[in-house]
Amino acid sequence: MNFLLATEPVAKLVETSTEAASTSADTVMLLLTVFVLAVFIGVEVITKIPPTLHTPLMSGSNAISGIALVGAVLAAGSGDSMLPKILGCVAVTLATINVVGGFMVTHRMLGMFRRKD
Amino acid sequence: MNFLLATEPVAKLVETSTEAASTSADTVMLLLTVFVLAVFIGVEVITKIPPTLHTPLMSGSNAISGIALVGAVLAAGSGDSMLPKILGCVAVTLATINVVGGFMVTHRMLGMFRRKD
Amino acid sequence: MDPRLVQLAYLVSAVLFILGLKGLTRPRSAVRGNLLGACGLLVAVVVTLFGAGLDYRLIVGGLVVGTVIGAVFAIRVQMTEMPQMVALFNGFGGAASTLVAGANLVQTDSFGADTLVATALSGMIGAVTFSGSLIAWGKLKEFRQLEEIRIPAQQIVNALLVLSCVGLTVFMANGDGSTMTVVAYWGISALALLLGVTLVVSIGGADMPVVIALLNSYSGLAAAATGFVLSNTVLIISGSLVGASGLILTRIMCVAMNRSLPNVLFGTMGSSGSTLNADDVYANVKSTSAEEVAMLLEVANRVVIVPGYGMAVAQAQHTVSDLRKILVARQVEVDFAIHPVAGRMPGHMNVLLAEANVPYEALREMDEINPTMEQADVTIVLGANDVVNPLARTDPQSAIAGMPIIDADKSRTVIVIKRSLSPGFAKIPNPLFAAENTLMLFEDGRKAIQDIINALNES
Amino acid sequence: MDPRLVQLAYLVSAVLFILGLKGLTRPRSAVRGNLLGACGLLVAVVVTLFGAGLDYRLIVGGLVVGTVIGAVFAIRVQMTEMPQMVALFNGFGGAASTLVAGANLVQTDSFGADTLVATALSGMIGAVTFSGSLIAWGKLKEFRQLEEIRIPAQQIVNALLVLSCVGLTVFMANGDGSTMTVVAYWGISALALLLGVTLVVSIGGADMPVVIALLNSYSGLAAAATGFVLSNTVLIISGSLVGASGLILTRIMCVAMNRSLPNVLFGTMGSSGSTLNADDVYANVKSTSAEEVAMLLEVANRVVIVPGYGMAVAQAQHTVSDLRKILVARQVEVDFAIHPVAGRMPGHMNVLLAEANVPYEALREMDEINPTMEQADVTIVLGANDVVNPLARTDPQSAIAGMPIIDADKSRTVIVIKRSLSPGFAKIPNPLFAAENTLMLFEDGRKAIQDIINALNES
Ligand SMILES: NC(=O)c1ccc[n+]([C@@H]2O[C@H](COP(=O)([O-])OP(=O)(O)OC[C@H]3O[C@@H](n4cnc5c(N)ncnc54)[C@H](OP(=O)(O)O)[C@@H]3O)[C@@H](O)[C@H]2O)c1
Ligand SMILES: NC(=O)c1ccc[n+]([C@@H]2O[C@H](COP(=O)([O-])OP(=O)(O)OC[C@H]3O[C@@H](n4cnc5c(N)ncnc54)[C@H](OP(=O)(O)O)[C@@H]3O)[C@@H](O)[C@H]2O)c1
Repeated sequence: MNFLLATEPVAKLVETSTEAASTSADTVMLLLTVFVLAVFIGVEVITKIPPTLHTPLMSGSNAISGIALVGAVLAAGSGDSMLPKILGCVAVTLATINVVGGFMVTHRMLGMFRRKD
Repeated sequence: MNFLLATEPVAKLVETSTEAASTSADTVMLLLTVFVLAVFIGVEVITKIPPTLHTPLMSGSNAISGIALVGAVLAAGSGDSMLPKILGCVAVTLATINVVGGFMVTHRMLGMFRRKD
Repeated sequence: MDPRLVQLAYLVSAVLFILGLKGLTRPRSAVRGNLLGACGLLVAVVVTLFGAGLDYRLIVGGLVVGTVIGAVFAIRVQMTEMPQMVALFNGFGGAASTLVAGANLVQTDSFGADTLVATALSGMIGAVTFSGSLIAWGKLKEFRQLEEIRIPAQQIVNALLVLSCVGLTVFMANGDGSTMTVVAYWGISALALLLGVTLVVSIGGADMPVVIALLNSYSGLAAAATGFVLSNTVLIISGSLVGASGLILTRIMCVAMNRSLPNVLFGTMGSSGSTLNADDVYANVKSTSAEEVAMLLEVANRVVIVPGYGMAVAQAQHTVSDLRKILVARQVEVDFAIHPVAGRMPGHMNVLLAEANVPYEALREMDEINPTMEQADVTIVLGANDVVNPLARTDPQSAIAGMPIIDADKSRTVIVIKRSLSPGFAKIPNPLFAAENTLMLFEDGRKAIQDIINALNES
Repeated sequence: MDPRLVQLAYLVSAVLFILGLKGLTRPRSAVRGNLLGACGLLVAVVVTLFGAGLDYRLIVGGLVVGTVIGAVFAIRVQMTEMPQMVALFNGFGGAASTLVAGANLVQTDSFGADTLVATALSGMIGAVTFSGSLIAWGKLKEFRQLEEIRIPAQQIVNALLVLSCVGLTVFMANGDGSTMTVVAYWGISALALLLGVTLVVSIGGADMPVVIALLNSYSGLAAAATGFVLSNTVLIISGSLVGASGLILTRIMCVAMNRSLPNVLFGTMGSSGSTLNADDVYANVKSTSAEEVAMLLEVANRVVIVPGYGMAVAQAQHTVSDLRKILVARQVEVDFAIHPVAGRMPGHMNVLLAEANVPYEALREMDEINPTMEQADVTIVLGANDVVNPLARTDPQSAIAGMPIIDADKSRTVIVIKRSLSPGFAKIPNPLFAAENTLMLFEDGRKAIQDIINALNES
């Protein structure tokens, strides 16, 4: 048994699993760690982007935020009840507009920058 | 139940817990994610460090690698059998030398840089 | 598919996003960076589609409709309309997060407190982003009705809305996934929709860029919150990258305007103690003609062009690019001086001028060009106003006091092209227009430049 | 303590490490950065101590002994001995990782394949780091015996060792935590210890800095692997930060020497096809005296000093700092030209000169000072050799061909201070010593500079 988990008795773990996948303490903290690290990366990388490229950055990062599409696909495709699936479908549509439109317009814009190289 | 875990049947989860805390797929992947993100941060931050500070960087990051001390403390302090505890104790000593010596000598070195400000 | 493989693919996708943003750090690698980001999204979506047994009917429908609409938007949009488009898309992203968290809540039977809080946050931030972005979009489209909306006791209304959302979140955190929890969720979302409206509707139109960058950041945070709901790392990572990007752009704009973020969001521009009166300031304005400007340009060695929001309004970027080519062909050195907040979006002028084929070596940043403004024979201010207003340097009472400006006034001759003496966004008079060495060319930006070109060609 | 609180504290500690490294990006914030890093470690250790019910007897013993030894080392060490010290500490860190993973393996009953692989990696990388670092330390201490060790069929031995380790790892991955698994683990560690020796022992002494940076990176990776064993994020994060740092330093050194990493690790320096003979090259060497140098300095306006490994050997940094002060007092402009791989460690010269109170504005990087070398009246090369060897530019057959150098030869007069005509690390002759405008001062570095100071004071 590894050290960290050693502090939680086995009973606790069984209990967790009977709660059927309620996110365990460990996972949330790991996700939080991932979040904090990603923010650091974002700050480091984005402060290096020159002002010339700020509009493409805005539209490009906007497109990335359409990543909610992943969640939308899961919502629209799983479960049995209709309501959440319809919500999911609307979400898929909206997120896809965001993603496709965002990356395409950024590409168009950047094409203008490149032509003069 | 959340989407990702929904793909694993509950039976699987109970099984995992009877294996008594063998690291689950999820955790390992999360740890891998943390690793990759941390490498990115390392590369971004360290490429910004000027050559003047490369020796302090070397000794400072050397001190940070003494973080194995955390594992050493756990090894030296837990369990019942003597052998691993003694291994842990040796590890605590070595890692502490690394940490204390590393940070102190880096401090001494950086003090030399600062004096002339 | 093995859930580990799915997670590995998500990690690959997150790495692609990071590499994509790194690509944006240089114009040369930017196109590839954007494509890497798009690949990252493709990987994430494809893996999700095939990672679990899903019912594809609704998904495919949504994907097809969304792709068509998105593509049409992207192909049709004018570069001058970028701020509007980003605002609109932003809103869609936020709405998607709210809907996903809501759908997930209905589909599950039980939830930990963590997940419920994340769900509430996702709904709230997503909804604020959605309604706030729509209002920002409307303001940029200059819908008259929006300007007239006044919220009574606005700060109190906002505070009440926020408090109610927090209260409902606490209620949800102790919930059991019952109908009440679901109702609380939609309650939070509805209140947040309202909050988005009340927050944005009273902010001045010209501050919309700051609002949009902030909302961009929010749409990222909403995606990250949804990631916590779904224990999904790629959502968390890309959400926080976008969150950081939006916040940094917001800060850059605030610094360039020498204002604090609260001042932008809640501040009252124009309540300056300055006693300057437009009539006094503009007593000695000299106006000029395209022909006279052409004569000045003919004898100039170095010309600096300062574009501003008016160039975007007049769609004068192509014409001014032609003017630059003609002058360069006559051995004149021509630079564009780009103020960080010229226009209505960070980097707005750069995009417009790049669209018009001006090489980016000719676009000079403020800090770089200011020390050389005294060597400029002629400076053409094209639809810019606040970003060349010397009051920022001289009048500590002014609304733009301390804002760094382009030192157009220091060049030998200044030509200001605008349609009237009406003020810029900051609503204050501009002494540059009446300066000793300034000549005004009252005309629409594109027409004025075209006239100058014609005059140059005739002579 | 609530395991979540422990994890939160680990996250705080990881953030402190990141902020600490960010602090090192500027000399002004570097001291604080190092302290932040130390705080990060303190937080992690304290939380671990109180996070679970531990038996403190052995721990406290280890902590006290380690602190005393570490502190004594840190206070006593000479700045010239930094490379040795880093090598030694590196080794300790690696050994700790191996021991921790081993102890953990004995303490558990069952393990997943992931964890077992991580354990094997931790043991292997840690052990290679340990023995490799000790050898590197010994080489830097110039233990004669080490130089004489020759491993027969070295590449084959290395390959066999690596393969055996991999084989044992596969065996472990399918293991069940039984005694055999534990035996396999210690087998891996023992083989890796051997591997560390065979890898490092045949690398040339002057390439040790590269080896040390690489081993530094390994010690980080070993800690990260241990983090996977313990599911501990702070180990993973700080381990990968160190891993990245070591790799980047390695790359910087390789680029500065214009060599590839494999060439450093397995390459055979000196097998160049160059036909240059030292006797021919040194036919016209002119030597000089401290008095003559003092006379040259008296009439100079700009002096550049190029320090090299010889300055470290001679411990001449304080003396040369005095010389700089005297010259500056006489209105002479004095710069130090720092080559990125001068000395035996990246930044080696900077630390020594900082120790001797030379302000860091006076330390100029190669790329910055090279374009101005023609304006130098006198350049003093103090114990440097390869980094000023013009063959790097002119002789494509040379062992250092293509290595960027400091253009000392371009200045009006060059004074080279070294004890003899013996070559530097690259073992090739240096035509600079016989150049038209070069004068040699054959003397120990510190004594030579002191003599020049005396001569200057007498005149
Ligand atoms: N870029 C950003 O990211 C950002 C963000 C937040 C706030 N802002 C604010 O926006 C302002 C930007 O400054 P700016 O100097 O670019 O613009 P501005 O101060 O808003 O002035 C624009 C000028 O363009 C003229 N104009 C409008 N249409 C025209 C046309 N068709 N032809 C010729 N001229 C025309 C207007 O005068 P007439 O009506 O007389 O023609 C007006 O004076 C700053 O105050 C800044 O703080 C920018
Ligand atoms: N810094 C790094 O990170 C690093 C890493 C890897 C490799 N290296 C290699 O190390 C070399 C560094 O070049 P370098 O020019 O600094 O040194 P070098 O080429 O090794 O030459 C040092 C010179 O100092 C002289 N010297 C030794 N002791 C002295 C004393 N007491 N007084 C005066 N002179 C003395 C020696 O000549 P005498 O014996 O005649 O006095 C020798 O020629 C390069 O080849 C580089 O590639 C450096």
